[in-house]
Amino acid sequence: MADETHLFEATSVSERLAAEALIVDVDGFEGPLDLLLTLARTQKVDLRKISVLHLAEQYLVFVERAKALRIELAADYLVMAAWLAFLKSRLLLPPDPEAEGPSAEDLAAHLAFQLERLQAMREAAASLMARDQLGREFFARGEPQGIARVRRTEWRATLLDLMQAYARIRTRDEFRPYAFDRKDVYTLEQALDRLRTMIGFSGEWNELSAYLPEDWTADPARWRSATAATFLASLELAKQGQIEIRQRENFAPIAIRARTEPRDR
Amino acid sequence: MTDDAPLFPVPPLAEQERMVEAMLFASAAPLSLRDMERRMPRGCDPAEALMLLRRRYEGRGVHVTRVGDAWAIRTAPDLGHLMSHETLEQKKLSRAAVETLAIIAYHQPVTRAEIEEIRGVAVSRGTIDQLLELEWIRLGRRRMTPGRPVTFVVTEGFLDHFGLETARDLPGLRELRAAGLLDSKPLPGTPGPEDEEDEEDDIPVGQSELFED
Amino acid sequence: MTDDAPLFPVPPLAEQERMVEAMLFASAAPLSLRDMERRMPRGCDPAEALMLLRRRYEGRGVHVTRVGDAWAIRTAPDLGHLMSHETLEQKKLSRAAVETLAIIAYHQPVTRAEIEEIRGVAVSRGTIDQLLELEWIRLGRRRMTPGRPVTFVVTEGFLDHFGLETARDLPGLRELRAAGLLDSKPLPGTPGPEDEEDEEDDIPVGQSELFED
Repeated sequence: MADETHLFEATSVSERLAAEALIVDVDGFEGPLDLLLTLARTQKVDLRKISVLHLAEQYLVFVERAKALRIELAADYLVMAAWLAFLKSRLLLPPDPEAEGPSAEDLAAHLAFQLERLQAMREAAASLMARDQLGREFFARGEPQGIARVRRTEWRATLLDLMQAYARIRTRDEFRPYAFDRKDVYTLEQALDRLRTMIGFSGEWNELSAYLPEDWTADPARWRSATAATFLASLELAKQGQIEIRQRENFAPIAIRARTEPRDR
Repeated sequence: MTDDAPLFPVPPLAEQERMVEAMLFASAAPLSLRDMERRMPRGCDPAEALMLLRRRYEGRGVHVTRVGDAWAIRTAPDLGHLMSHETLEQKKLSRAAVETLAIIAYHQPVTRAEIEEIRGVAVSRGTIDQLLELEWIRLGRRRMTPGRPVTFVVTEGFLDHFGLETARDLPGLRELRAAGLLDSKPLPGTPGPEDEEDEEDDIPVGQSELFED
Repeated sequence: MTDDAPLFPVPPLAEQERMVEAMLFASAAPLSLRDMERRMPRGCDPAEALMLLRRRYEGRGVHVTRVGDAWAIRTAPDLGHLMSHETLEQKKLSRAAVETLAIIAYHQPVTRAEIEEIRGVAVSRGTIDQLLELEWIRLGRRRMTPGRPVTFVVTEGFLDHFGLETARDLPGLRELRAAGLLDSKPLPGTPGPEDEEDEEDDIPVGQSELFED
């Protein structure tokens, strides 16, 4: 083939080296389209004005050459070679008006489009990667607050906590242990003791208020506490079956007396 | 919530600007206007505050940048050399990965078959995985064609990484489209996997649906 | 290096301010002036640039704050509420831990035995471990006394967390009382475990050792 010279009898050393690289580096091509694009570039014309016929011939030469050098070509290279051989023959023959399907020119135009599109995407990829990139030319916040801490336990203490804690320790001796002030509280135990002792002397109904200790009736707070405790004590004794409780109507005085007969169980 | 009137007086715009500033500084990831609005007192308008803030940081060491529907503060690119300490060793992407990424960005939403058609070779599983892992691409809507193939689209993280305000700002996008190089043209005579008219309609949809969720 | 004259003209101060701004923003940890100077072109004066920057951020949504010997950009304290909804799962430090931390902060360098003496109860291993893990305290120099016990000091992280520039900024007992944080006067005739005047004197001693290594 005459065209063989184009690729393999290149004039300059660098072109020859490039041509050899094509052969040696056949695995370096990402498929037939990639190879075609590389070959198309050797035409040194705008991809839009590429000669598909010429390109098909270049490709076929390449494949022949690879076979001669016993380089194993993947199946898709051979499929492409067959298709390009078909395309080449169609392009060389005058168009057959009877032929079905797309014309050879349509097929050639589509191949040219594919090459141009692949080339365009490669350039787009290159310009994308040439952009300033996050973490390379420009940077995000190095120490994000908040979001980065989401989903983990964060132990918190404020300055106020710290100062108060310190103050607490350093002034501990100024405080006495906290205890509820019982001065004005008449306990249930006291009331029970008093009631148990007094009830034995009385078989009559007596108002509950009569059982309050004398010195707990003057002060209202003490009176309330003693009344509540005594009432509770009476309920407790009633539950134990030791006394009976009576109240004639709502809010009427409550009266109690000792139970004489044991409660039937 | 039936009451529209805010319970407390709306903070003055200068105060809203401070709030937006604090939120954007605190976050490494871009924040949407909705994110900001949710965190601000009722009645605030982060969009307006944001414009003030953006102008304030013009020419400074850090900028307020738009990332899709969100906003972030990023250092000025000309000062990158000072941040060599912060530079993360980035795994070099293979040529296949870079090209696949570009094809997804410019053709989105795009199916795997279409990517292979454009590159002329099969797309290895690892390439897609790597891009998914980087969170630069994600699955888009399934294509309404036989087999309902999945599509791929680029993410907000992609825009953020490459400093793009929107996917429409991809370099040379307009020229490529004008030259018809973003059209999907099946080989004449062989019915393409999908109808060409559909494809043309799809593209603007793809651009707008990019950040829908 | 014998030549003192910078090889390139020193960038104008406004430019240096931009650099400091970008570095503080992008850094994962507070930066000292030395850190900044090392990264900037020769002849730059980060201290002056920092002061300009600090002034610029006065009243803004974020501040340039000092953290020990270093500097960082932080959210303005009054805007902390905007950030709060992102911090999930906050637990209050136990009383034992807060007290131990307070004693270390006020008395550093301090040994475990001294902490126990001041608190009046044993300090559990877990409490110390937790504070170490939080990186609020670290081991200081061993005490030159029998047994050579280790001492504890607070860290930069502690200062950072509590918004203190130095541990010296912790108010003394007298100030605590003046601020109403202590409501009772010491009972006359019962001297505290230490004299109050000592307290004030104690702190500077510890201070000098605080960031020695």
